[in-house]
Amino acid sequence: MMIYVIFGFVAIGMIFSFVRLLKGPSALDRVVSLDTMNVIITGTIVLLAMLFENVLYLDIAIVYGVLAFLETIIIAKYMEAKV
Amino acid sequence: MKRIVSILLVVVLGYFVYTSLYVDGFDMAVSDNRQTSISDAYITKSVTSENESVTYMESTDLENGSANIVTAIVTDYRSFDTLGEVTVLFLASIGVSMVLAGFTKKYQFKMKTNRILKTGARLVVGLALVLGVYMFTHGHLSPGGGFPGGSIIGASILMMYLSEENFRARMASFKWMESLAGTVYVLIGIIGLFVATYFLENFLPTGTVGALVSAGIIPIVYILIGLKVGSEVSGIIDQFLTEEVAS
Amino acid sequence: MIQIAGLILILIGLYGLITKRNIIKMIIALNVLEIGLNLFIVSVGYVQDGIAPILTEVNNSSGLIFVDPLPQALVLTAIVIGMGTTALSLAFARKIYATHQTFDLNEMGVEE
Amino acid sequence: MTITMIVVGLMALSLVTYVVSKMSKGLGSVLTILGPLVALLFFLLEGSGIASGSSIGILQFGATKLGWFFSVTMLIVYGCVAFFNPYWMKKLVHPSAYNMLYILSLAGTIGMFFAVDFIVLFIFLEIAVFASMFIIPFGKSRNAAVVYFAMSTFGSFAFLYAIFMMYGKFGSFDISFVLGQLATEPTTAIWVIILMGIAAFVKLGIFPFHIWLPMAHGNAPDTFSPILSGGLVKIGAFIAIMVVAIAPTYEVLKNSYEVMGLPILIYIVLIIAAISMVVGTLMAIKQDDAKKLIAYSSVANAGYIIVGIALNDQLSLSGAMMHIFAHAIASAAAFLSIGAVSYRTGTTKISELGGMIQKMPITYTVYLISIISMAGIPPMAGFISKWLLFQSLASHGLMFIGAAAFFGSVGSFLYVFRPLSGLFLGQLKPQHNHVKEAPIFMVVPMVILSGISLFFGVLPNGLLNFIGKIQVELGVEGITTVDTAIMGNNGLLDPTLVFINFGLGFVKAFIIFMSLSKSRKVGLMDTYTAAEFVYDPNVYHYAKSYYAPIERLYEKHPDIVALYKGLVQRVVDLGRLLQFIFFKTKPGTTALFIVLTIILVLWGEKIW
Amino acid sequence: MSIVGTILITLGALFFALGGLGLLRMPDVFNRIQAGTKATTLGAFSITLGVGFVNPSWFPKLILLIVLIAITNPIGSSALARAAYVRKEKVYAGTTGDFDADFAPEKEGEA
Amino acid sequence: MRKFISTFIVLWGVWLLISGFAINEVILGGVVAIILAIILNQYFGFEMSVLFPVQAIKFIFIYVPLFIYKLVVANIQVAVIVLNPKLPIKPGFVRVRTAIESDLGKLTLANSITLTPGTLSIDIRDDEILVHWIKVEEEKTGKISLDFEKILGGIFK
Amino acid sequence: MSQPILLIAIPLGLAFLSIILKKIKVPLLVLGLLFSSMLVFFIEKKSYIIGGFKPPFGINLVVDDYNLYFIIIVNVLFLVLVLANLSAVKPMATVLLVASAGLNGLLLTGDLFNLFVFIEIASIAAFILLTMDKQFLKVFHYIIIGTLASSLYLLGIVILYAQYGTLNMADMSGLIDGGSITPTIAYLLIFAGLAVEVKLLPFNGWVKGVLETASAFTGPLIGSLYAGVMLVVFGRVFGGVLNLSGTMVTSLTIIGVITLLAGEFMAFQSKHLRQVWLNSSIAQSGLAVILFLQGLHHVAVLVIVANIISKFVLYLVSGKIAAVIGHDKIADLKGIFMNKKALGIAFTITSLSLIGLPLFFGFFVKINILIALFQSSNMWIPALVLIAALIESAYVIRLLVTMWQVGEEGEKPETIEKPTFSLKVGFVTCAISIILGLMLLVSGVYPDLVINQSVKAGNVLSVNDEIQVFTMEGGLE
Ligand code: NA
Ligand code: NA
Repeated sequence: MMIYVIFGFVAIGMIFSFVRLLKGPSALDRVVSLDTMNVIITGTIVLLAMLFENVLYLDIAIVYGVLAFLETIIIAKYMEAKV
Repeated sequence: MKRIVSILLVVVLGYFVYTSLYVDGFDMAVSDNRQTSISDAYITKSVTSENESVTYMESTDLENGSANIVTAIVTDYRSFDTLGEVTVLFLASIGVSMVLAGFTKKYQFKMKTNRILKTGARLVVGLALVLGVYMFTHGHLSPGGGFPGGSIIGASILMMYLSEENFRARMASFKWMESLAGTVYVLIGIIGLFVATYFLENFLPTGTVGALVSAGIIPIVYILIGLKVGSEVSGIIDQFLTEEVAS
Repeated sequence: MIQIAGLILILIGLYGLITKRNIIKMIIALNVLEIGLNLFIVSVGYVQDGIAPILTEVNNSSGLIFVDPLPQALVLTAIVIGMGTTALSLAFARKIYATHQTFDLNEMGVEE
Repeated sequence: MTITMIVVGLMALSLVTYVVSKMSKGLGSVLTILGPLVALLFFLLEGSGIASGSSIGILQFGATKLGWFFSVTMLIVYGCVAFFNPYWMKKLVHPSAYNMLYILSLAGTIGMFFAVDFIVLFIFLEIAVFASMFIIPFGKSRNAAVVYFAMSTFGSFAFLYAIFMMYGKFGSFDISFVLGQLATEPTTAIWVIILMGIAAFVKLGIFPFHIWLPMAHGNAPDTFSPILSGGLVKIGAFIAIMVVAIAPTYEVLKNSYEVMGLPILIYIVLIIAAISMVVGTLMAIKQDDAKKLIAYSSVANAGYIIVGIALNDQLSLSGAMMHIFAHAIASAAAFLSIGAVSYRTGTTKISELGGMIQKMPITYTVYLISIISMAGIPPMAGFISKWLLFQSLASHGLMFIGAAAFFGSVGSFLYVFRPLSGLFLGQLKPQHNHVKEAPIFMVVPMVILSGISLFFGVLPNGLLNFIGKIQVELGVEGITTVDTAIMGNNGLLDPTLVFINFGLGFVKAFIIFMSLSKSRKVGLMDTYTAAEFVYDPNVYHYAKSYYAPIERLYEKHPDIVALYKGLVQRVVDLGRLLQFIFFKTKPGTTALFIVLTIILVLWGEKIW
Repeated sequence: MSIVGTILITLGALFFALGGLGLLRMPDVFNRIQAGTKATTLGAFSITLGVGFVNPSWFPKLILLIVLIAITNPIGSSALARAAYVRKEKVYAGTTGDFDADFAPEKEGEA
Repeated sequence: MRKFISTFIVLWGVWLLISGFAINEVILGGVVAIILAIILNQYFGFEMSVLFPVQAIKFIFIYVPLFIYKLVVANIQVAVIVLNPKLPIKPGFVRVRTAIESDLGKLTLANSITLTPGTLSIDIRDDEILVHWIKVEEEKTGKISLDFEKILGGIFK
Repeated sequence: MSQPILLIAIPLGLAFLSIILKKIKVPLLVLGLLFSSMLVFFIEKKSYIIGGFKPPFGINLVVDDYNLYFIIIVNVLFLVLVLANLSAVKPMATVLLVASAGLNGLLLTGDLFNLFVFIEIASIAAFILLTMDKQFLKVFHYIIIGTLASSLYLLGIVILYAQYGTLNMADMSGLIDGGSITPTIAYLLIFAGLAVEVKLLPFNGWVKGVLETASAFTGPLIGSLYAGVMLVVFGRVFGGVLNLSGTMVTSLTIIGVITLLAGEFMAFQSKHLRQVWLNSSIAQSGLAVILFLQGLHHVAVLVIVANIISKFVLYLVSGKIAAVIGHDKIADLKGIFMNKKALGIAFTITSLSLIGLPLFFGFFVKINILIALFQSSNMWIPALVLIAALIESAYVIRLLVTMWQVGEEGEKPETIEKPTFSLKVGFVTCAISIILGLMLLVSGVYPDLVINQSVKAGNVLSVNDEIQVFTMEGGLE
């Protein structure tokens, strides 16, 4: 039961972010929403690890976290350079 | 107009593909027959012998001692594919450096360093490097392996480039690593051919499934791949972050 | 479901390839297509109630129902190969940009 | 000596010739004389019963009288023409290659005439074609070779397709076996006949496949035009005989619709042959280049040959074969004489020449004899063959064809007279004052050929008797001769008698000419018009626009060449279009094509 | 123990939802970064911690993950905010202070 | 050398957190950490004093709880704003001075600012931090970082 | 140790090594290729297991009558090509080693997915090698389409995997022949993927840009060796593994026929030497594909062999000409062979073989194509094949006449000055061209060995006892 509530919240967060991704209006707004979504996804992977009782998902979450960070700063750098 | 036509075409194609895959008798959902096929033998590690069942941290001296079955396939059952895959990346890195041969000056973003980022990135780089090495040394036990591990190493190099204006990776040492890792991979294959019977044969004892030291040559191969991929990705990144110098 | 999503991504990629005249966008379209393809491949290995094909302390026996590991291995290879081609094509794109000062084929005076 | 040895020997000789020519052009060109002459010697010594020899792999030959006849004709032409080769060594761009290809084309023709299996026949046919094709651009035109080869290949491929249709039905390439079976498969047979007929037409230069002939013959090196016209086009006649006489064509066509008592297909062939005669004649009349003129005359003469073969009866077939021989010899000689003039003057254009009779009387005589033979005037061999053909036409009541043939004969007077008067008679041009008679080794073969024309015009029966035997071999009643006379349908022809009559008349005329010789020769530069000195007398050279009034009658004739050019242009356009569509693209377009193709194929799957 | 876990996880998920909402509602990019980053970071912490309570043996890895998030998320947000600042992105009408040349990140060659 | 050792310790620690503390892993992690530390030594600027354990304890037991507390408060604040239909905000850019000199210290401070009530660090320049504030209260500008500054000043220099 | 895996492993190992042993790159390359070219003569025909896992569980290499001769031809020609361009290969030594491994992998592998990997290796190597010609935009087209193609191929085999649970060719073939639902779409996707590589219309938009500017090095490599290998692969997949039937055969054959005809039409109007050969290559690919689809594998093999050798010489010579003259516009190449006759003769022999004249190998190819087509009761295809051959004959002869003769139309050559420039082409190139030309000549007079081998090769894909071929020795067998 609880799991539905949890995933319901996660889904709401995800959907709202996604709406922002679609709406923009500026490119940076979309990037911000991507960044937010990445955090949500990282959290979701952790949730899945618990759900599937598989510690290996945490490795994935860590790697995802690192890569998401990289993505964010690359885009930020790019945006910054492209005034 | 062109867009509408294109959309129409793609939709028609989609429709045809959909019907031939899911409607006209040929059913992509049929997955049961697969379990009786190749993969089944991979999972039970009974390609060369008949294993009833394999148990974590119990079964020993299997044909393939990797707890991660995907890794078993990638670096053992179909290790030849992986050698090819490594070669593709190798080629790509050579290709990038040849195409961008005139691009030698470091690319500078117009902005000065972000100090928050600069300091933060160092922390993350250290973490990421450990993570990368962890991944390719544990490929036979956990998800990941040489490719993601190597990519993370490459990613940390990228992070250094992004955060520090004066950073240049030492490409020469990366070249050495890349070259040696590749050569050793091939050599391991050939050793298999000569010492044992087949190319890329897993000629080391495979130990106990799930142990850190197990699975014969698999972790070795994955370490090689990790180093190779890491150095290649780094090389590619280095190439991309340089700009053309008028000669 | 994932299969259909994969197919749709492939189609979107195709659409992009057909309509885009900017070489970076073409590379992106190709990548979308490849992502769709990879999704499709992974989905082919899906098995009802299957678990990730890794033996752990919890899932400790090969007698359990695993998803098909082979497509995952194939996807790994496909991803890396795709990464290689993408890197190479981006390098080409940069080189082309250096010569033509644009990424757009129409602006390069390429004969239609 | 066996046929196999001769054929293989000639092929080997062609290589040897190349090597020798590389060391000494002269020695190589002598080999081109010796090769055909030695081969001819063997054929004559062994007679038509020459042994075929053991086979080498698929190379298997069978001795036939028909093959012997064609081979000997060919060897006479090749042997005589070869005497010119040494003189041309310096003029040719690739002399060694010329010598090699000369022998190779000969080997090709001989091999083809004796082949027992279609593939071997085809192999040698193609060898003859491509060997000769490479010689043509050594002359004046590069395009001629391409046109020749393309048309010839068109014919060859039609032939090849026919061969394989038969192979598909009967599972064999054996000529006599396969052709013997044809009657059992009438549908296939008709296709085979049509396709092989096209091949014959193309090789022989029958309308509308004649356009390559003036181009190739007219532009080939002067030493090779005689080979093309005298020798190689006769390959077409050989194929035609194969279609009509060896294949059971009349049996296959016996149920078909008939016109004038002949199967419609045969009648159509006759019509086409008649058109050839007319077109060839008309075009020949308007040529300024002597070589092109003879080439067009070959088109007309091919019409006669086809008529004879198509009717396939006692008189017509013997007439056709006689004509093959007579025309081969005569046109070779005619081309040689023009070649000799060209050797001395460097041109073959009638309007650039004139008065050559004064400088090259023997050459003139050779030319005269040849054109008399080609025009079918007694007492030359060409007369015999035409007489036989007219006899056959008359007996079939084919008046329309007969009329065409008659037109051709009359027209031939016009076209042979043009070079005669323009080139040999008329005023000598000042720049040709120093010209001498052709060298002796060029004169000898020309005289030999003329002698042959004359000899078989006077005493044809030795040859006709042999032709009769060939006819029997082909399953047609043989031509019959009585002493020196030939049996026709409505009477006897005694060529010897005719010759004596003509001879007497000629003597009379000569005496009159000599006794009444009061005319004064006027130099070309000694010309005034309206009391004004003509500074460019060439304009008023009477060989210029020789037949202008007649030509004006068909000035705006439809041009078949334009049709072909149009066809080629369509191929080019289509190629360009395709290239434009598929290659002037961006990656996106290619992707679009890929998607489209997949859709179409899948759609096809759904529909069927 | 797992009750604590569940509560933490639920709260975390709730923060995710709030973060999304903030992202959606906030009027300009700086405020969106504020709302989105903070809420989701806390959400991720909360969930990770909650999972740790459910599976105590996973704690080492989870701590690592938390540290990672704690370092990377604010840095990422800062980087994005800096980009927005440099680009002089549109700001909410009532924003005080401005794109201060004095504090604009230096251009190359200026420093 | 000090740089090297501190790098090595951090890397080894990270490894052990990921892999667990089995003997094999400890050994392998040690080897990996040594190699990586050698490689990274030249790039890694931070170093630790001999008092590292003390610093670490301070950091964990004083800084972290404060940080978590502030974080929770911050989020509740944001939640309140977001859930309020009127969206009561008064954003602005302000500058915050800091006395902390070490890069790592500044980073931690900036990160803390970002994750705490209503503020977002944009950039650091010398001794100033540029901050975006969601609800500007002029008089409190100086206090934004005060608590953290104190603690972090005790840990970093 | 006649292990075919060494044909892949040794070049790969050397390629990796050559990165650090920069100074001896070229010796390493030559050494590796020399080793391969010698090894090929000692390889036994059988299936070779990799990693100790018997197929279908592991990847295996297959050496059989179908690919053995191609392995020999390709490896030897590869070495020859490198020797002929030794001065140009230095920067590409590493990539060439990989390309050699890639081509061998394509020929050897018995696994569909492994084939995908080798397609990628070979294509990427090709992309990089083509940068030698500095046509980045055109190669980019090739990259995009090539990658799309391999993706389609991959999608196809994944669908087949979903259906049959195997990736091994022999295993797959057995299961398909065992009768099951035919996944049409998979076949079509695989076809589309390979069609790009074998240059079928309309999948071949990349070809022109890449090959019309190809050098004496990239031309033979891409236009001859790559093209040949890709066709061999096509035959392996469509002749040996998949079992096409019905409408699909017709549809795909139509594509082949269109390719054949369109290729010849385009070649006919081409004004540049290399453009002619690339269009001709397209046509020949169409022909080979038609034959494979019609199940006439043995003649398809003949077509491929003839095409590899003739295109090798033609691209080599054309590339050298373009390098010396600076362009390859046919109209400006009048009499170019007059001062380089040996090269001209080799070129001529090769061209004549290409258009199937007797005395040259191409003739027997043509005759056997017709025999095979008529034996399978085809009427239209041979007619179209002959039409294509007719067009081909016309442009090839036109080309040869131009290149041997000086002077304008209507001029007598003897009066024209011979060209004074000399076609400076190295001895090695001449020697190679002549040797290959002689091979075409010898096998044109005695083709039996090659033809009998091709029958054996065809029988590997699908056994057909009814095959009749025309050879010099035996006539019809
Ligand atoms: Na791909
Ligand atoms: Na099969």
